[in-house]
Amino acid sequence: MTRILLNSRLDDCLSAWRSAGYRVIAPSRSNNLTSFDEVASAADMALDLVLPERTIKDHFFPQTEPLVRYEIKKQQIDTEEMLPPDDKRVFFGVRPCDAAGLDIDDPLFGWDYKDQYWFKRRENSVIVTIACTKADPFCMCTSVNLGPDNPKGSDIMLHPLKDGRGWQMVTLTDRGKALLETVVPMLQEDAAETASLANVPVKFDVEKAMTWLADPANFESHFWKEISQRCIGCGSCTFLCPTCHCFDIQDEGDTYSGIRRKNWDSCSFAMFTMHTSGHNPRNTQSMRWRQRIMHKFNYYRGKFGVNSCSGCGRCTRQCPVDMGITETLQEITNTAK
Amino acid sequence: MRVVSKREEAPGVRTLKLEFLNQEHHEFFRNHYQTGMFGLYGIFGEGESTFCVASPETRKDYIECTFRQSGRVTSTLAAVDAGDIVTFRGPYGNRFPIEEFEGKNLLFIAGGIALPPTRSVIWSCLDRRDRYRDVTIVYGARTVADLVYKNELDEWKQRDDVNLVLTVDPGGETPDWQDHVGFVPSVLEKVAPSPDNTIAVLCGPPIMIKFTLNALEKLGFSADNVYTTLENRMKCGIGKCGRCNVGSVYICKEGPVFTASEVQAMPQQDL
Amino acid sequence: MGIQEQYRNEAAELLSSGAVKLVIGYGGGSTPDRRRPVFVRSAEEVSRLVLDSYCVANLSAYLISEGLLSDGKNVAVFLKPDGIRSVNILSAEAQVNPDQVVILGFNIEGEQTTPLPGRKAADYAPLMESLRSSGLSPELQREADRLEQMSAVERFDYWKEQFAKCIKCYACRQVCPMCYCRRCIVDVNQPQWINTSSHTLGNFEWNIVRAFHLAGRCVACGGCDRACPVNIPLRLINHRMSKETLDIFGHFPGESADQKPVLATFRQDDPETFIL
Amino acid sequence: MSEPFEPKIVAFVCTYCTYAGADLAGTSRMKYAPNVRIVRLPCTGRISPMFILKALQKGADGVLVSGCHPGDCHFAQGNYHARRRWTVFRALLSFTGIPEERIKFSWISAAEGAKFAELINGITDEIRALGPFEQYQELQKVIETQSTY
Amino acid sequence: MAKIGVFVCHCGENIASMVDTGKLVTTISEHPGVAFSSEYKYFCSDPGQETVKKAIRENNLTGVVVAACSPRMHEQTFRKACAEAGLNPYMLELANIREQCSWVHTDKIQATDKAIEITRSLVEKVKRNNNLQPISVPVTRRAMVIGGGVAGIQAALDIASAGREVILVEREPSIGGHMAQLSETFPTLDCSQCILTPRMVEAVQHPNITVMTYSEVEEVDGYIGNFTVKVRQKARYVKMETCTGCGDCIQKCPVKKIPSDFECGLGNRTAIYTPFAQAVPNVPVIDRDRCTYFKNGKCKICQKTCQIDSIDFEQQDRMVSLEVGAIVVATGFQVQNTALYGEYGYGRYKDVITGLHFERLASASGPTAGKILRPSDGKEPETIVFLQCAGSRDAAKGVKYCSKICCMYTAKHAMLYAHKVHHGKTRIFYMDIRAAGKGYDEFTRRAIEEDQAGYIRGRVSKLYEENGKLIVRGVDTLLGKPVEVEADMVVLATAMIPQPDAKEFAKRIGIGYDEYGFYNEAHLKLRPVETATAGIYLAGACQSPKDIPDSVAQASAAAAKVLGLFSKEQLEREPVVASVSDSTCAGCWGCVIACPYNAIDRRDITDRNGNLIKRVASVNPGLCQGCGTCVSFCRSNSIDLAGFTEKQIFAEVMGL
Repeated sequence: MTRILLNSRLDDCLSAWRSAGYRVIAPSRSNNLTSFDEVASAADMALDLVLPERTIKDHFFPQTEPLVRYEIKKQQIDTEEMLPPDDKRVFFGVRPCDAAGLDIDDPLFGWDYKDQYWFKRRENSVIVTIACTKADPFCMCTSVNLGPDNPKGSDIMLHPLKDGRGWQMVTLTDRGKALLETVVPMLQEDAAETASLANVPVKFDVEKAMTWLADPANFESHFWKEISQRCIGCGSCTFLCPTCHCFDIQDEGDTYSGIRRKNWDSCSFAMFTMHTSGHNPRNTQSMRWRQRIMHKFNYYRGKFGVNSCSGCGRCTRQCPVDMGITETLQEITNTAK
Repeated sequence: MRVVSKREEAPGVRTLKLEFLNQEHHEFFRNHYQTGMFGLYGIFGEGESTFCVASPETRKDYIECTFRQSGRVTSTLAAVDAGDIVTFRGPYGNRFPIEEFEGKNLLFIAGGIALPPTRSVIWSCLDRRDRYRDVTIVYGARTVADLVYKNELDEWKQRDDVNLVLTVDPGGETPDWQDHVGFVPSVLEKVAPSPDNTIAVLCGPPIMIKFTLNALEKLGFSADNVYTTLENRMKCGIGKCGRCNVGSVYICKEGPVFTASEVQAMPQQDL
Repeated sequence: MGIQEQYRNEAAELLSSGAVKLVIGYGGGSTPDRRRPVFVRSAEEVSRLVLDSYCVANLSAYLISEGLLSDGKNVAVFLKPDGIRSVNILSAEAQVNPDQVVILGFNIEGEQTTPLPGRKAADYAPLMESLRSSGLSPELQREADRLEQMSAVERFDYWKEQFAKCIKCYACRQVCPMCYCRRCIVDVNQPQWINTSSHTLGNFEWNIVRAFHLAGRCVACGGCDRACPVNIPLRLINHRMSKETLDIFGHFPGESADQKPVLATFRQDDPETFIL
Repeated sequence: MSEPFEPKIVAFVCTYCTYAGADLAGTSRMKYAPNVRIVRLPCTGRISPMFILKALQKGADGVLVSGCHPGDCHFAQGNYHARRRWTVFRALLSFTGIPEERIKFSWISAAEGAKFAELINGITDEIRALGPFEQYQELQKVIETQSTY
Repeated sequence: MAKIGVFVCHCGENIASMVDTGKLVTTISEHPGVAFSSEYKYFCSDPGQETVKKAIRENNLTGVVVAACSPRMHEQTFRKACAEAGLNPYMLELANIREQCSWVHTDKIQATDKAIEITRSLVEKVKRNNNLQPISVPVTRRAMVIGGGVAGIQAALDIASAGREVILVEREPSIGGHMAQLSETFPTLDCSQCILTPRMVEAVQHPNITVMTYSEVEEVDGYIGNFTVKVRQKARYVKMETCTGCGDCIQKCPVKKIPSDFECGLGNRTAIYTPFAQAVPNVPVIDRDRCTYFKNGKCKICQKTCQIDSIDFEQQDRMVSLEVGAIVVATGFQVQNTALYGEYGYGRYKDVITGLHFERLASASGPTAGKILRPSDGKEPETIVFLQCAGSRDAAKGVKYCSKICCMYTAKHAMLYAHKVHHGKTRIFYMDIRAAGKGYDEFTRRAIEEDQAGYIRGRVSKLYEENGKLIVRGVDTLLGKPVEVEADMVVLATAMIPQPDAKEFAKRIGIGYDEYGFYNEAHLKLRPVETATAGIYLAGACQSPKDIPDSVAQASAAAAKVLGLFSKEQLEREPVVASVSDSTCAGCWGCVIACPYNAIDRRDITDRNGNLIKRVASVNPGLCQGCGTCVSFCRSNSIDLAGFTEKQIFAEVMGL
């Protein structure tokens, strides 16, 4: 016997969550873009997507975030820290790869100095994930040892029912349990068959690739130039990645007052590492692409024990020149001994 | 922090002496600052810029920083006067393990605007001069005008317990220049002390570091006894923003001080 | 012999004769309808080249890769008419030497891909005249018309929502052959004219300025539009700008390699009905 | 009762014609609305579209760009170049929903003090009637507030 | 940081009555960066300026804003004060709270608010001002005059007489220009040659003037004060140094039937020739294309004739490079020829001639020795029809403008004819009689009243030949009747147009021209003799149709400009000039094309070994006038304009 949430009761759940003080955020489509947005009702949700174009990361590490408001006065400078709002949030309809992305980034934002912007939001959020029953050619979670129902990062996992009436609900964390408590009356205790999971073929041998990447001899391999030749150096793969987390800090305002902001930045950009002297440690696009791959599949693991990739495939899916992690790791797998 | 004074070191290079406005921050600094660490110096409205604390850990009443005017922040910092307010975040990063240097000969090598981090170590050691043996300082710049801390160079020159070797790049000398003419690595090969029981501290632009490391190796220095600092572009200073990484190393947290052997273990192309 | 075969042969010939050092073309992509840019350096590799109606990207952007043409050697590139126009502009703006560019020209009409005669940009001069009248696809035209019908307030809201999506990944800029500046205005920070943050205001500024910088230079290849990961209809703006420069100044971007930039020139009798 | 709306207008003018025309309006003691703030530049050729965007960001409800009549430019051609830029930029602003009524262009010579005064009055009235440019100012307000994420 | 002083002037009551200056001072003194502020009745007065200077010194001010009148009024005053107090004069801004605030507003609260905003935004600007130094350009105090007509001669003589060297370049074998071709001149009817020839001789003999005839300017490089001009001295085949001008060679030259350009084809010349008897220098040239020796390799009669061995068939064109500080362009005009006029027979009828032809016929030194004889049969014409505005003011002929001199010379022609052929009849078809000028209207009146010039207002629609007569048909628009005149000769007052190579030449030397090819002055009203290119000036009909008095006047004006420039060894210029950031310039050359002054060039940046790294735009501060057109064109913000930098304007706008 498991708990079942029927499609028809979803709106009731939303109301319950809202009255319990949660904002409900789910995949939705507006202005020709699918992303996670606050929704008023189940009808606003776009749950049939393989994956929204934008990631859930936007709501934990937004593309631009005010840090400090400052005002320059004649004798002193007044500052005021701008922390994120306190409201509790339910993320409904997250895919396992996006949820895993949060989990992957936790240690980065937590090591040594704890990033309060990230963790405040993490603590106030409950992730309700829906296991995937369909995939597209770009999906590659299984290649990075995750999968269509991987619980990493999720507080509640929903398994779609075979008959399409709703979802089987599995709580994974205390936070998930607490959320479930608020909607118990809307759930049914029932035995129902869940739909079969999406078949996501394994595209590359990540272990083999990691071994190849770990070999210093390959760092200066011609491979990197070959594989990244067509890279145009935009930041779309990093900005749409659920785990990429690089940022810039900028002051913006007029001559007397303004706001210091934290903005997304990308290791793909030529300016990213440019010193003021003009020296640029990573001065070619191939070095920058290598950095991205190395960081995700070598450096990050060395520091935090996981790869910084949750297999969503957005990098390839949205690449203007059809590059991406999949191709690179496939090629590595093919060439590695 | 309030600017106490500023000094023109060389064309476009300035030193600011800063004092704490906030007792709590000063206390934190006193408790944490050790030579080699860096900070983020900022002006609201322009941003922050990273450079080392150029004053030694033996003098914690104030912070000195030296920088070249080039970007948006440093241009603004260059224009501050005594009494103006600037921000400081730090101290961040690791340190030169100077207690391990005790009882050893010290060889300091610096190029151009990279004397400031070296200077912090130099004074930290000179202020406890009795703990160390011979001290040699090799400092080079492109031209005579580009040498920074000219008054301190004079002071070191006067001291009997410091061997100061100055050099300028060929073409950078003035008619009355008495010291060496030549690039640091080649001058070093001529003047370096024996590698025995000697620690080398090396700071400079990437290209100089590369050639000087070769020279030191030739002279017989073990890579474990050569220390350097890496100064990459930084924004957060606390291991998050991702731009200072060389390989898996966050310069801002695990650096900026490394031994040459640690540097050699990093992916060389990314330096 | 199909066009793909024909051009593979020609590419092989160009490479083996040493006439070019590199052929920039299209290859198979990660799904059946995707094509990706490929770089072919030897005759043996020409089988990687694919040419069909999915080959829509404007590959001329790769001609401005740093150092590509500085050795004086020639490069062949597969180009549709829009790409040929880009080469003309890049030549006029001294970014490429047209003598170094061998054009493997082709056109796509529906499912059909046909070769275009001529191998140098100058050979395509007759083609340019016929392109002047080409406009947007019917659906984009409908959208453009819809926008023109709107009130200013509605139009502002429309673009506000579109630009709100922008994440400043600069894919539009990076994919654009006309964006060859060594330092883009958005990266200039003394002063910071364009707010770098990707909030709506900063995005508005960025997209307006980029459109302005493309006015009279956009060849309507649609690259920015396709590259945009958040689906901003950039083509509409750029098309509107092209229309303005064509209607008012008779300027058709990329018509020839000696065309003067529309905003660096003037006529004394340029219209000025809007000036009080 | 709230105060009646007074528009903020920023004018970018060339020093040789329109600035001198504005001076003439002054020396002739003509009276006009106090809503305009003049930024003096050597020539209309120097006026970059960014100036207009920044004026809007700073809360301008209207912008005036003005220089020498065609043929009268102190720098011979600056205003011809400017005119092309304006044509294009104006179309761009209009297409992105920044109303043409808020961005005005004019030729005012050093002798046209009266024209300057009339124009400022006219524009001020017109923009007062349009009301504040809330749509754009809203964008700035959003930046100044806390993150909504 | 910046320490700005703000000085609020009351201007008596002018400002203080409408702007609350006290409030302005208090408000602005709270502004970050304002280290000193005060108000005073008249800051422009001596005590006022002393206050400013004292404040600068005592407070170590880094910048000054004077909130007072228009910068057009007192910017110089306060710049000087700043300089005297040891502050760079460009660290000053004037906040115009008088002309653009107190005088034009009626509400004191609003005016005060406005004054505060104006002042604040300029405080923000001045914080970002840079120390600027006036640009010193060394001046080569030698001028070049291009064109040896009356305008060029006048300019050269004026400059030379003031003690400066002049190089006068003329492409024909002799100086003199069109004026040398004229018979008598209006309105005094004095002989053209008689007044011109002495000036020609004076020029060639003047110790400060180097006359280079048969020479053409090929290239002009450099900028004001520092031009390098390449001149091609065409081979004369006659040694200038030794030739005495005896004319024996001309006498003996076997090729005698070459239509003379100087005589408008009405007379002939030889292959070795001087264009006219009074030519200066009086040294012949060999017309290489017509000379038998050059064509067939045989002849050399002239060489054999020459007693001092001055003929040199081996001479080559010589390129000379000359350094000059200023250039006067006086390249003149040409007369549109009759072949353009379909309605007048496309130049088929020998007796349809231009005004210039008539000048030669009427000239005492001309082919007919001053007798009016018609070209076809050499008979004296009984009736002459003059057609004014033949081409001028006629868009269909591409000449929309008035050629300005035709009304006058036609009246003159009618008079000369009447004086020479007493029974002759004149009919002059005209549109308007434009006789504005000293003694001009009186002159045309005299033609009508004393010399019976028959003016008919109207245009001629057709002209054809019949029985040896030219039938001129037109309409008398005053009477509203068709007119038909039988004429023996018809003189077309054809349009005065630019030299055939005028546009090409303008491009070569870097000056602007109008749709016709007349050269553009920097400002039609205020700078009529300067071109947009600093250091290049205009004189005479190369700018627009002009008569002799106007040409001479303009030549003297141009000379005055040159002498003004030469009055100092160094030229001091406002440092408001553009400069390029090498690191970011993408080399698209848009600025090069847009610059109205051709002040931007391409510059190679090379590494230590001389290898080209990149090519960037580079502004020549000697030529840049500081308009900033390039700055706002540049997409990557790689050009900036001193005094109005991007940073300054950004701050000014953001400070509003």
